Amino acid sequence: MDIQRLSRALECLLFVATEPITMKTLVEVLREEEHCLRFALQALEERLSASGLQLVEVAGGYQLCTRPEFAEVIARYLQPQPTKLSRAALETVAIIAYRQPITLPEVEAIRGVQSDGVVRTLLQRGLIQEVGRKQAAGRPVLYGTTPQFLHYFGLNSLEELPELEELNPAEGNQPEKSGQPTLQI
Amino acid sequence: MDIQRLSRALECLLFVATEPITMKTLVEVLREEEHCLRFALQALEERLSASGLQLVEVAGGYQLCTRPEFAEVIARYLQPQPTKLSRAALETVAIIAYRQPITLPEVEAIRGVQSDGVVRTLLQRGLIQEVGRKQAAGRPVLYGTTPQFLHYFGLNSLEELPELEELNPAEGNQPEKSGQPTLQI
Amino acid sequence: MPSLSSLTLHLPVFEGPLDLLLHLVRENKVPITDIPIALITDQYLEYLRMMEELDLEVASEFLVMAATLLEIKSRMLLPKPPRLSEEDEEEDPRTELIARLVEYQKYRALVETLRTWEEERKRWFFRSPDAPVPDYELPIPVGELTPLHLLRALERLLSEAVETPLPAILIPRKRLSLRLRLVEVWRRVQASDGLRFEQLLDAPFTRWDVLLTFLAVLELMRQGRLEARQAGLFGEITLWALKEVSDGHTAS
Repeated sequence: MDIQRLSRALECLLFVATEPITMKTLVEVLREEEHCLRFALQALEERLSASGLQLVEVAGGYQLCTRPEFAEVIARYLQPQPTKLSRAALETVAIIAYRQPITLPEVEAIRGVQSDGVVRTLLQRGLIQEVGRKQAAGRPVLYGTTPQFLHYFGLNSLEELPELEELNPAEGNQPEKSGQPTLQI
Repeated sequence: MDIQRLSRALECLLFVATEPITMKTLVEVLREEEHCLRFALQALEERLSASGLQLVEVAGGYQLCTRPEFAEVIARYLQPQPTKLSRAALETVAIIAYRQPITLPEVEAIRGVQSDGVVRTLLQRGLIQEVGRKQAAGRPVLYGTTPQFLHYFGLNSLEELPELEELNPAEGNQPEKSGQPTLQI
Repeated sequence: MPSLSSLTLHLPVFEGPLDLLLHLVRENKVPITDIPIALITDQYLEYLRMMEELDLEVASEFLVMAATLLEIKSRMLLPKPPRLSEEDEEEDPRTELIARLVEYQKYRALVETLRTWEEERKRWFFRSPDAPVPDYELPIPVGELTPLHLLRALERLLSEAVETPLPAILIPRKRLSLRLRLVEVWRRVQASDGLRFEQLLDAPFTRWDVLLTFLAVLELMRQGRLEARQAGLFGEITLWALKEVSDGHTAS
């Protein structure tokens, strides 16, 4: 398949998919070499630059989504209920993201407050999951983040989280996420 | 909004929509005159001509869908490894294949158990379909197999099903499929 | 007089004692690694007192921390015992608390980052999982269409064909020859832009007509004059005349 046609086939797959598609799946389904697919993804991205859609790498795969500039129009159509995470939830999920696998008592030791409620909320929203049991007294549950966590924050992998040491503790400054939806092909 | 930008906004709406969007809704959401929207739809259609997607007017509204030429690739993605059929499903679909067209009560008479659940599953998986109504009291639905059924079992046609007489009912042995679809003209 | 609820609004809400302590450190612009424990303890207790005044429930963690702060404060007021040796560095009673604060602060700082990402990400809209997935009838891969499919379609047609009933007066019906049928099929297909197999048959047709037409099509395909396509199993067969016929002559 030539690159242009391949980019159209890719577009179709990304259109019908409701979750990120990994490179591995693309190779299997399209039966093309990975380097060809990377060219086709690039061609697709270029073609999409004139459109309302964009190609993003998120939660370890590729996905199509709308460009942020049209968020208001779409919100008017979909009328979604924006349910933001509480500060407690953000704090807790940050600790779990960096220290996973981690138990509830360990989370509570860092936060200095009881955290079972907020952990339950995070479980319900699918941002964290049980990943095992600690080999310790009472065999407490270990928690880790889910692909949904990456998706929720628009991250492609946990490596995109800033190094904890990089943070300036005095300022609490904001690290830049490595990528705005730019593609690194 | 200029026509190009409007066409991108339209594209976003059609992308996130789960059903056809009517012109009335487009006018309300985009807050533009209908004639502008028609221009924008035209612009979108032109832009999409280079893509894997197409704009269709369906059920009184507009919708995006993939171009038919990519159907095969998409099917490969959407149905990569169909989960295996349960024994009950296999049994039921066998009865329907050999006795079609057949009604649910008739299937149940052969199996000796209630079979509405398993018939629903087979319908959902596209292995059987309604093929008519029996000229009998209550006009019960008649079921038959689909082309998807043939595809699923690697058959070219129903004639490739092994002859029922070949089966030794005492042993319940499994008949060999005729193998490669050989040509018999 | 301000209402209770408006007062409540002015009292910052803290996630826990560490959150409150970090806030006080920042407010006083003091280094986190050298907290003036007396000052911070007083302010901390003041905050708890305000919470109680507003009848807000003070979580037990806040009270435990208050006790810890008071303990550190008292230990720092005690006269230092004489050093026994150079190596015997006296432990700062604040050490453990400061370590906890530093650790907590790392994650606390991420809250704003995650909040920003959350907001950015909320502006991307993906296709919803309840977007309809089209019902696919798996198309037959190109090149897998064999004469077997044609035969199947033929069988279908044969089953539909009506046998012309014997007329009362027997008039010999002109039987078309294969040659004549072939010419007719070629003429019709050439004149069209894709013709369905059925369109080659004029109703009412007999089994003989179907067979003859089928043979004519097969022969024309063999000669490379016709191309047949089928939409799917049991689908319609469409015939095209191939534009470039190498020898150029028509089948006459």
